[in-house]
Amino acid sequence: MEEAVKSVVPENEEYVINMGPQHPSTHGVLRLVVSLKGEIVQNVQPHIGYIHRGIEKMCESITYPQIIHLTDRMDYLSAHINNEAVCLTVEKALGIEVSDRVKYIRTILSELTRIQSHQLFWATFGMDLGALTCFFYGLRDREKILDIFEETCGGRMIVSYNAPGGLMNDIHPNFQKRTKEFIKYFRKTIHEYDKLLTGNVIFQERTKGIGRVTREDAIGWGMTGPVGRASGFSCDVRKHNPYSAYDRVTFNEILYDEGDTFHRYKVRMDEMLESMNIIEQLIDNIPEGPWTEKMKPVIKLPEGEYFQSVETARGELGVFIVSDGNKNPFRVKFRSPNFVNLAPLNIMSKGSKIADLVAISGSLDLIIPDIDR
Amino acid sequence: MEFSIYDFSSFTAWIDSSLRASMSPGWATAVEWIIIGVAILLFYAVVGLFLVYAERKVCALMQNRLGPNRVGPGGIFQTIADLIKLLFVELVPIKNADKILFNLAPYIVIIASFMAIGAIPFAKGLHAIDLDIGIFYLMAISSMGVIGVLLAGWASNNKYSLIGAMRSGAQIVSYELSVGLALVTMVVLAGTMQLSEMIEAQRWGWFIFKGHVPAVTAFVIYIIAGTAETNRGPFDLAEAESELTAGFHTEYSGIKFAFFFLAEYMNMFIIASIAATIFLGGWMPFHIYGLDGLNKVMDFIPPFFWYIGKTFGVVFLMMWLKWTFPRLRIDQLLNLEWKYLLPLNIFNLLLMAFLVLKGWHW
Amino acid sequence: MEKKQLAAIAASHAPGAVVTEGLQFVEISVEPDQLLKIAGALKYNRETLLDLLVSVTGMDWGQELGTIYHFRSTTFNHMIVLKTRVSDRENPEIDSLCSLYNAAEFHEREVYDLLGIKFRGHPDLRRLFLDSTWGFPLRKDYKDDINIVAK
Amino acid sequence: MNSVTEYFKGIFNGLISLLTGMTVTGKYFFKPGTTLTQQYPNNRAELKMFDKFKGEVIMPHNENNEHHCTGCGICEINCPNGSIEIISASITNEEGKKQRIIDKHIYHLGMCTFCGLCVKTCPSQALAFGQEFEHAVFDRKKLTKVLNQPGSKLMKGVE
Repeated sequence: MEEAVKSVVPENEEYVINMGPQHPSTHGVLRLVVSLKGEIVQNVQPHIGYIHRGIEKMCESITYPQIIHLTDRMDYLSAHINNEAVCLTVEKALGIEVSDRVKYIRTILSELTRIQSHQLFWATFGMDLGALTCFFYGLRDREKILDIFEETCGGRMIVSYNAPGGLMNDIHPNFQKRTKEFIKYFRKTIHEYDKLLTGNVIFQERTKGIGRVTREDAIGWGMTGPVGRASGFSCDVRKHNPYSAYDRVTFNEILYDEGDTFHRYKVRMDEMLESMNIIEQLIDNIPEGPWTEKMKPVIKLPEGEYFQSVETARGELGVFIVSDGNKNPFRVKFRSPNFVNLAPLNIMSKGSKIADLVAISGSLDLIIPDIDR
Repeated sequence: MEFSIYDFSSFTAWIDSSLRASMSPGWATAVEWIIIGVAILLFYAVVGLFLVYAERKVCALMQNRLGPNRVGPGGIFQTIADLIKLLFVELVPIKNADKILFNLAPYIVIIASFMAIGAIPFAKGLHAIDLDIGIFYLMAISSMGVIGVLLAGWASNNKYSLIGAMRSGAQIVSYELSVGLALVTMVVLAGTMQLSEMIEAQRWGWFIFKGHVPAVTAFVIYIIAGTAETNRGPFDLAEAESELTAGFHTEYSGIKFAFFFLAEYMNMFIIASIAATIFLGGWMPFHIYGLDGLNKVMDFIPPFFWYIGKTFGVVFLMMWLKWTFPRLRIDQLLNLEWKYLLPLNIFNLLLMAFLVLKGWHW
Repeated sequence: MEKKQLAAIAASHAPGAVVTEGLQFVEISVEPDQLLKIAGALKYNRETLLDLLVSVTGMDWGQELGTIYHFRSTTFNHMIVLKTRVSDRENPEIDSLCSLYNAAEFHEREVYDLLGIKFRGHPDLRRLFLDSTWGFPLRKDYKDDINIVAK
Repeated sequence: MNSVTEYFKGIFNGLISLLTGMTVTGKYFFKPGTTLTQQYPNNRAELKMFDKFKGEVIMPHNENNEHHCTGCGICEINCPNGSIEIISASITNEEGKKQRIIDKHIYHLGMCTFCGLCVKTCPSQALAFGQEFEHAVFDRKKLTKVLNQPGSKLMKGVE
């Protein structure tokens, strides 16, 4: 922190501004120390840790079912997928195969989570670029998914619906009907998104060719998720290492080669359609079966190391659990996608304008609690 | 004495003559100044407050919201409540700010917009001063506000503010050109710079219809450049919220902020007024030559309402633009001006001159 | 590729390292001074092509500190785990992988921040989340009477 | 010439794309009845939360002021945040045996993260989620609640 303060003194002719930790465009407590030359960004230094809660340390003193509610608080827009990641790791360690019903429900909810996360991305990205109306349209449609969550899981954003071995409780009888209603509704309204923002000439001018990342750079920096796929890096965990019911559905992995801000945006727009396709394949075929496996009251993982990665809305979330045979894990590591995606922000935005920096950091879709953990 | 809402000239003449009858000419002029000043001040306040309310309501409806709805019926008194709050809000003293310029800036901004209102004809005879270079005066005055913006950005000793102010300077200097040329195009058509004469010339057809394609082009350019000149979205780079927090007025609070806020809305109103006056006939009702029945009906609506209606039509258009589009980047903003609007404008001006020369505009 | 096969290939490229077939992935235990060499060999040879660094986990095994690297090959879609241990708790030093993987920069800063393992050759090794007055919270002997409430 | 046509084509296409954007906002402006705002404190009467909504942890009592809680303390163990405290008491029941019963089931709403583990793991289904969501209070102490009502006792037949 001291370094940043020192360089504010204008002896080296750099104009240093602090974006954040309280700034309208950083979506959280991310602090970017930006060195400028006129409007041109010379250097971006991210300072993080404002919402570091030590989740990995906390996990070492609690049991496996209790870890799940902490993962909700990492990437709160992919809360359900985070839960699923921990559950899959624990189930893998215990050698439990959950019923098909659980797998289907988890997949549907994961895809709904992905849609609502991308909707929020669309909303806030539009707002970052100055199109304030997008924010309300995005949240209006997201509200419908949150209602589905609330009815089935009990929570709107922080769902805590998964448990090792299955789910917390069975789905609500209205779940299928509501989900289908939503998809019918959203297939119509998603065209509005394109009309309002995607096709807009100002938007395209602002985003096309900005913050280019090549495929090699994306792999080298470990950028996954929509950010990596926009650069042509095929990194969809759902496709390459399928978990839950992803091996039973057909879907396309959205890939673009340009790797600029516009295509990072476009990947997410296309993924929403793809997610709706996945849900439509599953929603009518949820098999009968138990919604949870019979679990011991105290879950103890056999000694060893377990790694499982899932595809959240922002990229690959890896859960790495080292167990020493106790009811508490010995070490838990979350490989969070946002943390990795933040690192190349400097090279992406060097030489662009301040407005581009906002667009680039918006297109990375960073969730700060997931970076800090 | 007979007054009518269709022609205010007899009313103003009556005030003038009765004042002059009761006191010396010097005093009478002074009293007239005060009356006009107070009237314009009141109008300014009422329109400013209403515009803030209208903007909030318009954007709310576009965004599937209700907008202000708690203070008064439909939230109509919301802005008055906000104003009262802003009056009582603490004026935060800024360390290391240039005190004099910091305090001066809001006044420059508001006085610039205030002066422009004086030259706008609201209705037949309702006109504070009918300069024979009315358009020239309006252009000159309305670009004064940028001095205040630059001062505000520089004096508040804030990096965001400075960037915002510099952006605003570059923006207004460039777009002033387009506004000017678009208006010059219409001056070529009208053959005069006096606003009252321009309106009179639109008795049998507004200029936007009379001038054919060049007039429509000039109108579009004027709206774009005018929006840019008022620092409103999609050209609100000077206060680009997501980039510069609040741009040049980041450090301002309380009534000084309210001045900037009000001035922004009044600038929008002035730009819309000029557009209404020059392109849409000002207070002149809609006439079609030969259709006397229609013309009579149109004449029945008082000119003041015509003026207000047209102005708010243009204001609504500007709000619509703001709440739909993303913001431009600074280099794109300048590109738009110098690569697109300016060449188009010059071409358009030549076209208009050709049109007038040939006499095709009647 | 079968795990057994992969383990054999990995062993041929990692001389002096202990290669085991772990529960999930092939695991290679490396001495700290061999790490950079072996990681480079595994990254660039045609049979393993480990071009994606998935995660770096700092570990405290009680006596020893260490790091666990998860690599993935984007071509073959297999994963290999590299482990390294240092017994010096006072001044643990491990070679940085920043020259091989850009992604290592942030990962290693995180490990340095939370466990105090220094990385030789890291371009910008600063604390990431916490300021310099904190200890290294992920170490097992970390004590904090104010923020950690034992039940 | 080609670049000139492209120049004008660019302007034209740009304007068209801007106008399509304006149709969307314009549609909502001119179409009445698309506002979604819920005027919250006014619509309290018709506002109904979903059955499963996790508002707070409650302990359902029947009409005889009886509950299911045996005071076993499994919820306390399972709570990740320590927001449940069980204070149990020993009584001698009718058969003359010593029995452990619940004295106070203390619930710190301010610490609860609504993970649902207490409700899920309770062996006698004594806990449930309530739909109350207006939890704001002026004093933090009010967030600490005693879930079993005064004078309540264990329902017969629950072990």
